[in-house]
Amino acid sequence: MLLTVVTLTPFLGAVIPLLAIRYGRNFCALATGAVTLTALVLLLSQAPGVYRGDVMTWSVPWLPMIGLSFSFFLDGLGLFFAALILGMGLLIILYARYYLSSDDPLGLFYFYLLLFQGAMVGIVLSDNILLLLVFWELTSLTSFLLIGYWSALPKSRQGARMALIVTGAGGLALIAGMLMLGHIAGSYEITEILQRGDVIRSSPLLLPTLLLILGGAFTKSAQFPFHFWLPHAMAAPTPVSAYLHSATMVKAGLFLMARLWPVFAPTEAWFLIVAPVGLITMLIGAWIALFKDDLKALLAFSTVSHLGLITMLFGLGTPLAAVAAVFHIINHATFKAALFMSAGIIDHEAGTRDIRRLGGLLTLMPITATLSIVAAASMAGIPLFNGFLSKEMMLEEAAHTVYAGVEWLFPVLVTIAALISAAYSFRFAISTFFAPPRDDYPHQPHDPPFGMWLPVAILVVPVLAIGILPAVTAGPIVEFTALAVVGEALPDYTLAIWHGLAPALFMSLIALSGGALLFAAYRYANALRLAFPRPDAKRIYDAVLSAVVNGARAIIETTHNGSLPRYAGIILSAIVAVGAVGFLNAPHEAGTRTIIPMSFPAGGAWIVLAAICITLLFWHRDRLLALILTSGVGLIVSLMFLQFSAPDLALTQISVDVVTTILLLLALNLLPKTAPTKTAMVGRLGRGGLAAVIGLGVGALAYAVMTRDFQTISDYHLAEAKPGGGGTNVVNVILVDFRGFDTFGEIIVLGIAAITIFALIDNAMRGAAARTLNSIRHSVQSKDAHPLILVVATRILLPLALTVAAFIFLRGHNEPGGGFIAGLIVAIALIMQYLASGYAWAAQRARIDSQAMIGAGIAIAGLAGLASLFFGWPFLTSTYTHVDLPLIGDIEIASAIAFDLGVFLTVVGVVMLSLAQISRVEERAEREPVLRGPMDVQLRQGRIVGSNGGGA
Amino acid sequence: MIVLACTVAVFAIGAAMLLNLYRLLVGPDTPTRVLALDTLVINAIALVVLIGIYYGTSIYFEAALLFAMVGFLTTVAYCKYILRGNVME
Amino acid sequence: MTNWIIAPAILPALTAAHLILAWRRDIRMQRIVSVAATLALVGIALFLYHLASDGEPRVYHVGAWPAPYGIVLVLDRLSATMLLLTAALALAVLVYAVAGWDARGRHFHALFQLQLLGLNGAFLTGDIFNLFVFFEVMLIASYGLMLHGGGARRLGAGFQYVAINLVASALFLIAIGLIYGVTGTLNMADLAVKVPKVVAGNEALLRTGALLLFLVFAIKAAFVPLHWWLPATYSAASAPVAALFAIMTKVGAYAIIRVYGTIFGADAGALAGVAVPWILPAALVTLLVGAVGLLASRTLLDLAAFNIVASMGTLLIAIGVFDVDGLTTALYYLVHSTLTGAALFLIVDLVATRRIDKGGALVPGHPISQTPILGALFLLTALAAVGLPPLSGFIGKLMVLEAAYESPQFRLIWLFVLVASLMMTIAFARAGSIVFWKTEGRMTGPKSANAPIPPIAVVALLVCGTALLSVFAGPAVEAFKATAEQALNPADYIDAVLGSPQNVMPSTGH
Amino acid sequence: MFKRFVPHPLLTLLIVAVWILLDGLSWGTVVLGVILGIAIPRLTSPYWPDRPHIGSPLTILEYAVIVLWDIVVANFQVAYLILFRRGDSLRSRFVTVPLDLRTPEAITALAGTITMTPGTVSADLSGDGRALLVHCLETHDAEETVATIKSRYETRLQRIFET
Amino acid sequence: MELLIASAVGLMTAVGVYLILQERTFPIVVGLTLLSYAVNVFLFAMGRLVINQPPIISGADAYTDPLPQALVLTAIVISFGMTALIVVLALRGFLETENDNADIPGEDLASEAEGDK
Amino acid sequence: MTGIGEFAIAALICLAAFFLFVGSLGLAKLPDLMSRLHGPTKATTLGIGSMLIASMLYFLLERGTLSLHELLITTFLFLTAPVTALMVAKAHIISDKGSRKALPPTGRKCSWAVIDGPQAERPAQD
Ligand code: NA
Ligand code: NA
Repeated sequence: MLLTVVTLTPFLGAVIPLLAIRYGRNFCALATGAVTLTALVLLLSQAPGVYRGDVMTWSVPWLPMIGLSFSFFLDGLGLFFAALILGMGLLIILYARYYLSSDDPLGLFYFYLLLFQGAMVGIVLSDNILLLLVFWELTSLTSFLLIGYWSALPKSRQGARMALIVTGAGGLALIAGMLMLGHIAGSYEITEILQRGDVIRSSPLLLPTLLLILGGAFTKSAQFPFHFWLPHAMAAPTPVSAYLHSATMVKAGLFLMARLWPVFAPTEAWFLIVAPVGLITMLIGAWIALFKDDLKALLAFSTVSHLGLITMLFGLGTPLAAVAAVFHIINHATFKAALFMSAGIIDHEAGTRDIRRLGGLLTLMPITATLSIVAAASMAGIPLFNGFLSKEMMLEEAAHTVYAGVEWLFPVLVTIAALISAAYSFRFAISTFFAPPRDDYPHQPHDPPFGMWLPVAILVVPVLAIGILPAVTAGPIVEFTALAVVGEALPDYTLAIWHGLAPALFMSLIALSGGALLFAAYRYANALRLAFPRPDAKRIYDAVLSAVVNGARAIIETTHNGSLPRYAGIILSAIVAVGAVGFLNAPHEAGTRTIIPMSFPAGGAWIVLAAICITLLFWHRDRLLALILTSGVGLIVSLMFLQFSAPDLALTQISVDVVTTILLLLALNLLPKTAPTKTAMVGRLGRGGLAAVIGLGVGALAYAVMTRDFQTISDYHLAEAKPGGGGTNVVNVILVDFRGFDTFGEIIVLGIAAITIFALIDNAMRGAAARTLNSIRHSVQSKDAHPLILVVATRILLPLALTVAAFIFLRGHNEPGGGFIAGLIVAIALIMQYLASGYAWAAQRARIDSQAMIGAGIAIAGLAGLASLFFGWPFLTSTYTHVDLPLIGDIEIASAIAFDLGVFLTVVGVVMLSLAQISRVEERAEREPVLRGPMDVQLRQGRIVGSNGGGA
Repeated sequence: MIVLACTVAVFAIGAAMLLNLYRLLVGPDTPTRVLALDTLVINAIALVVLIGIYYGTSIYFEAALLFAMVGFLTTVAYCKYILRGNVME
Repeated sequence: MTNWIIAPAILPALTAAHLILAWRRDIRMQRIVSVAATLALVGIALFLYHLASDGEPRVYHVGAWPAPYGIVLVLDRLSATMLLLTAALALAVLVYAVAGWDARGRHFHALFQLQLLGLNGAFLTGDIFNLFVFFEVMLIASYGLMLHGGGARRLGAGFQYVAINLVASALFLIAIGLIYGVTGTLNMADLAVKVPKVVAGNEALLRTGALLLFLVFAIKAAFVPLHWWLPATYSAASAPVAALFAIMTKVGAYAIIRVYGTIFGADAGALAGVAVPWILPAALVTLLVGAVGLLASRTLLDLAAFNIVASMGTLLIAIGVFDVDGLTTALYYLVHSTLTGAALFLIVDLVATRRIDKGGALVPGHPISQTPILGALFLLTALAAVGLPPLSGFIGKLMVLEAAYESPQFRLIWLFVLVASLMMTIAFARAGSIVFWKTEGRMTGPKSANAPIPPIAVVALLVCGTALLSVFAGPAVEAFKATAEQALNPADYIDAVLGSPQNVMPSTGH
Repeated sequence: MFKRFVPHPLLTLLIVAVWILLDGLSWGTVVLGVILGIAIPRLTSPYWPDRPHIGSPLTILEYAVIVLWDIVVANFQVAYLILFRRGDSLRSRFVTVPLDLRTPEAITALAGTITMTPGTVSADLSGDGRALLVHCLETHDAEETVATIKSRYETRLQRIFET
Repeated sequence: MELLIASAVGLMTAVGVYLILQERTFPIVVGLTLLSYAVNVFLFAMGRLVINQPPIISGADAYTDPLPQALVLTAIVISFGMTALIVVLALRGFLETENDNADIPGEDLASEAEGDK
Repeated sequence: MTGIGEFAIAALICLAAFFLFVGSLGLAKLPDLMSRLHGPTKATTLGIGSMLIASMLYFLLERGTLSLHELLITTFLFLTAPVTALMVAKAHIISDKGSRKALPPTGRKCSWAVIDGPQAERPAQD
């Protein structure tokens, strides 16, 4: 429980600075410090128990299905790191209070910082490795925010993104690795996993698992070749650099290696991979650091180098190496953080961090100088400072390390590395503090306020204390921590300054003296460096990233080029492919149903259809012709429906076609009348081929099904239509009753189509569309808009048509017909008026609100369906009854007719609304005033009244 | 006898339809095509009525009726389009 | 009691009718009625979810005709979950739209309600042709919504969207035709009974039908290479519409689970799992294309649109596994990606509308007002989308990886998933730092004082949703697991539909 | 009273007739037919302003008989021409028929008649509605054709519509 | 007969698809119309071909399968609505952009400056 | 059932078929549109007419049921055929320059409606 509290305190406390900042920066800093302090105190309260050797765990399930749980445990290692994180945190909070200028949002900074702190603590206290992953990713994220804190600076933004991407990539590898580890070990709890070391080591998946996990660790801890992100992260404010990039986050990778040390260290692969990677990192880091002129850059690469050192130690796989590693983690944390802070102070005071422009600060800012020199001495590995001790142990371990049978390899290389690090340490200290003072400082540098150098001082104390009395001061911590790492009793060792004339001593001396010489010969060394090619990781990274982005754009923008023919082509090809595979991979037998003999009219109709289709294929660019031909197709299809006993379909098809034709004609009037032939022959062949294949496929499927018998549920419909549905026209009964719900959806589709058309046209009267409309020049052929004879004819037809419609509607339930067809006939009758006398004139007389009609239609259909609920029957339950009226006699009334009425109204409304809308556009496009009269030639009681130009 | 007559008629109408098709495709001008389509519809009506007689059912008459109305409307629409462009001004 | 099953279909329909009839010209009343109706829908969905949570499918015989002759609606855990998700999303989106988007064209609210009708119908129906009908309702309403507001780009994308979906509808009919032509039935449960009995000679036809049907759903679910309509459509649609569309692709996923879990499920004999082998490869490619698209994005809208593609890829991977764990994961990811996708479209809209000169373009521009809150929301949404903790995306990712572990191609899947999330990380980091960090000049956008709160609140709410989904992953996944088990074992479903009809009339004498 | 209910008795009658044609003869249909016959004219009257008053039914009947007979004849004529004459040998031409008719309905009726009867098709109306453009498939004497049209049809139509 | 219908369906499908694959909106619309004819006939044919047995209960001994007819009816109506919509959409798009290509007018961001550098 | 009736029906059917064929033949054969118009507008109407009479007779004599739909269809056709012809003719005149030249004068101030559109009345010229 308490562990969770420790972890959650920074998270929950994170909001406090955001609120506290209102009451000033000091209060904000105090509040934030208080949060961290609370966590630290709570943690340390457990220290005695841990040092008594008992491991405390706590766990609640989170997502059992994948083994994710909120489980924490505390042992020496966890305690050590957690304390390190929180303790450092306190100092950083204090330091940042003074470091950040008053126009930096301090509250936000502390907010990010606490989130980061919580994530770090979470990593080191998690027992469940999936939970650890959560915190791991959170550190990447929060460090992204912290590095990008000064988001105005390009360097910060790029550094932040680089850090996020590199560590994020590592994090993804780690996810994979951890999941595999969990599956191998059969548990996601570290405590369990540590028990199952041998199971893991014997697994065939060991190597991939190890590599993936190391991928995570190496990226986080900036190991070669992933080391390049760390220096760029130094664009962050110095407190961030000091905290994340020297003391804590970069140690997360080391922590992971330490945590899983007992599992992996015994394996050959571990040593062969980790040790050299650490060594190389150590060398390269040191070498680059030596030539950095920016203090922070120098420290950054030095950090890389030291992380390499620790990694190598873990990689060596011996208990004593582990002890040395732990010891060096402590020491490095102290002196490096101190140095970062001093660098920050110098930057603050001298206005620059460029070694070449610094000098003589010893006299100008003595306190800072003294503290820095001590820390630098430790970094150089000079005796009496803590850096010396752990480095000594490291050299000792390396001294008798044989890699791939080569004895000298490790000893020599580590000595060189140590030598270089001595050199850059000297360079750091001497050229900053001792070199002749300069006079070009923006303002006289002097020691910063107490609060700013205090943290440095606090850090320098252990540097000396440990350096002089290691066994007393650091002894127990190192022991318990190392114990937790190794997981078994440690061999004898002593933390002492003097180990006698061990090889390490000589290596150390070589390193120091050599370092001094190298610093003295700095100019030549630099010349030597410049002689060799120096790959710039940043440039490579940028190149790769922009290549990725540009590549992605190339891919997307060439494939998603907005060409519908291509899209449709690909989709249709995919359909063909899948369909073909599906058909060919299953047994198929020809049908046995008796074929209907061909008849002459059918053959004739077929010829007509085929001829029309083929003509359409070649002449579709003459759009009016295409339309006329399509009407022909519709005619044949309707006849086909009649031929094969589907009168209702024929009626529907016939009436739908005419309305469609008129819609298309209206549209075509404004659209281009012909299309240019611009498709290449090849393209046409390709499309033709695809079309042909699809046509063949569909035809073949149709034939295959038509030629076999089958059992269908519709026998029930035939049987029940009359007794159950009260109608003899089974199709209609199905539509309004058995499957009335389909019809309900169907009329809603129509309704939506209409109101969408309405909305579409509604905004065509403004903007670009309106401009186009105005620019359209109609070459009106005839001046005769409303031919008299046509007008008169349609006037006679209207009442007849309506009568027919009424008839079709009423008989629909028993004979071919129904609400839908009736609605279309009414619409057609009205369209006739529009055609003859013009939309404007006719619309004035049609007192129908088509939108209301649609709404009413849907509502009536819906309510007709709902009515049955009141009688305890489901939606759309129909009933019918026979009433015996005087004179008229027995007539049957089916409740489904109400539903059909809804259909009727919707259809009329939809057609009328659509046509009305398009007519509005047409009107807008008209050039000359159109006669609003019913007929252009107006004859009255023997007098003729000319009426041209009579606009309404 | 009626059946025979029907058969003859079917052939005659079928032939008529093919002639219409010829006009429809050959044109030359759009009004001609429209007229051809109109005639095609008229023949279709005849065919429907004939089928009605042949099968002795009156179920198909509404189809014929509708063909008559719709054929007229379609033809007029096309002509109006040729005459005015906007068929519903 | 069971009458409530029809409510999710009837309520929106009548609301829409009422809006068209009564409040055509009164946007205020439209808003009130629409929001009220959607609230009621949420209530109904909650009730139905509660109803379904006892694990027994409930059948509603529309028109009181016995199955398989009439149309049945079936309420089980799966449909209930989808209904609830849809209703919740709809409410959020509607509140967002009411802030002004809805007034940019006519009939927004009617179309919105009818869109809900289509979705709900599709989730409830137990009849494949009725499924077609409600797909059409859903689609045509989506055309209306997508075109809402007009504009050249929207019209162009809209035409493609409509054209491609019309082709898909044609395919749908052909598939239904084949299935009916062989089995002679349309009712899903009845099909589940008859498909295993199909004689060998007809197998090829039925298999073809099944696969063509699968392709229809695949187009809806934006499987690459059938996804072409999606990026343009979604990035052209108005923000709230695009946000609502986050559920549209899921309908495809739902239909796949329903049809290939029930009709062509494990007991389907020769046709068992007919479509399953196709899912995984396509899903991987989809994920990859989505990720590449994210990297290639030039605008925030592209980002949001391709995020849908990528998330569908991940979701379909989970479906591709097609066992209980797979579907459980799929359902979790479905909910997660719906909330996230919607939130992303909305936050992107909030940002773009504030960047006066640059809009959604991913180029440096002015700093925008309310950066802290908007930035935070964008960051959180991005986290959810990319799959970083602490939101549901990370858990979803872990679940997908876990579910895939048993599959023989788990290495491939892991590679794709992890590489894709790296690419997504890069894309979102770029976008975020350009829009929120790389700014210069004066601040643009409404002062936080006079900026409407609801839109931001909606985004925050959606983000909270993903957070809750993450915190309470345990119980959520329990529910999804039960849902997946029910979906993969159609026996109960079949019994419920074909077995003792509760509210069916005696066969004659209606 | 009756006038108020049945503004257009002829149309009403026509509708009732049509209804019976459609629905067959029974009390029910008659009743329903009458209802429609009253309702539909009221609905459609706005589309047909100032409907003409029609002359005595007898004259209409006489006219109808004549026209029907002419149609039959016309068909045989045309059939002959089509079958046994080479297309280019036909002496087809346009002729102008000046009109005395005034009522649109009358003019329409005349045009229709012309089209349905021997070898003539009415093709257009003059801008002021005072002349009819007629196409003759085969004519040697245009004047005679025009004369027959006017005497045989127009006069009768005048009696029907314009007295 | 079956062969006639099947080939007719195939032919209409092929032509419809070919037209759908054109660049301009109008042929695409015509193509979609043809395609829906084809699909409707296909669906209709799934009830098998039967001559002169319309599903009108009249004491006849056999009737054709009414169910596909009902389905096709619904399909016809739906495709009618869709056609109406897409026609207007094509028209509207043309009015907006003055060209009737079925592609998407881009916002051409390519011209604008690159992202973060 | 009378042989005469049957014969009449058969004859009518054949007559109908004949006229329908001739009408379409005219459409196909005749040289220019105006001449082609004559075929369909007349022949077909009579063709349909007699077909419908045949049908009526058939149902009356063979089935003993009075089927009158045919009359309605005829009415429609006789009402619409002339108008169709007129519209086609107008369309033809407009789209074909040659025939426009060939038109006779109206004998009025104004030209034909299809060309000039509606005109105010002017005194006849003579
Ligand atoms: Na019922
Ligand atoms: Na699109």
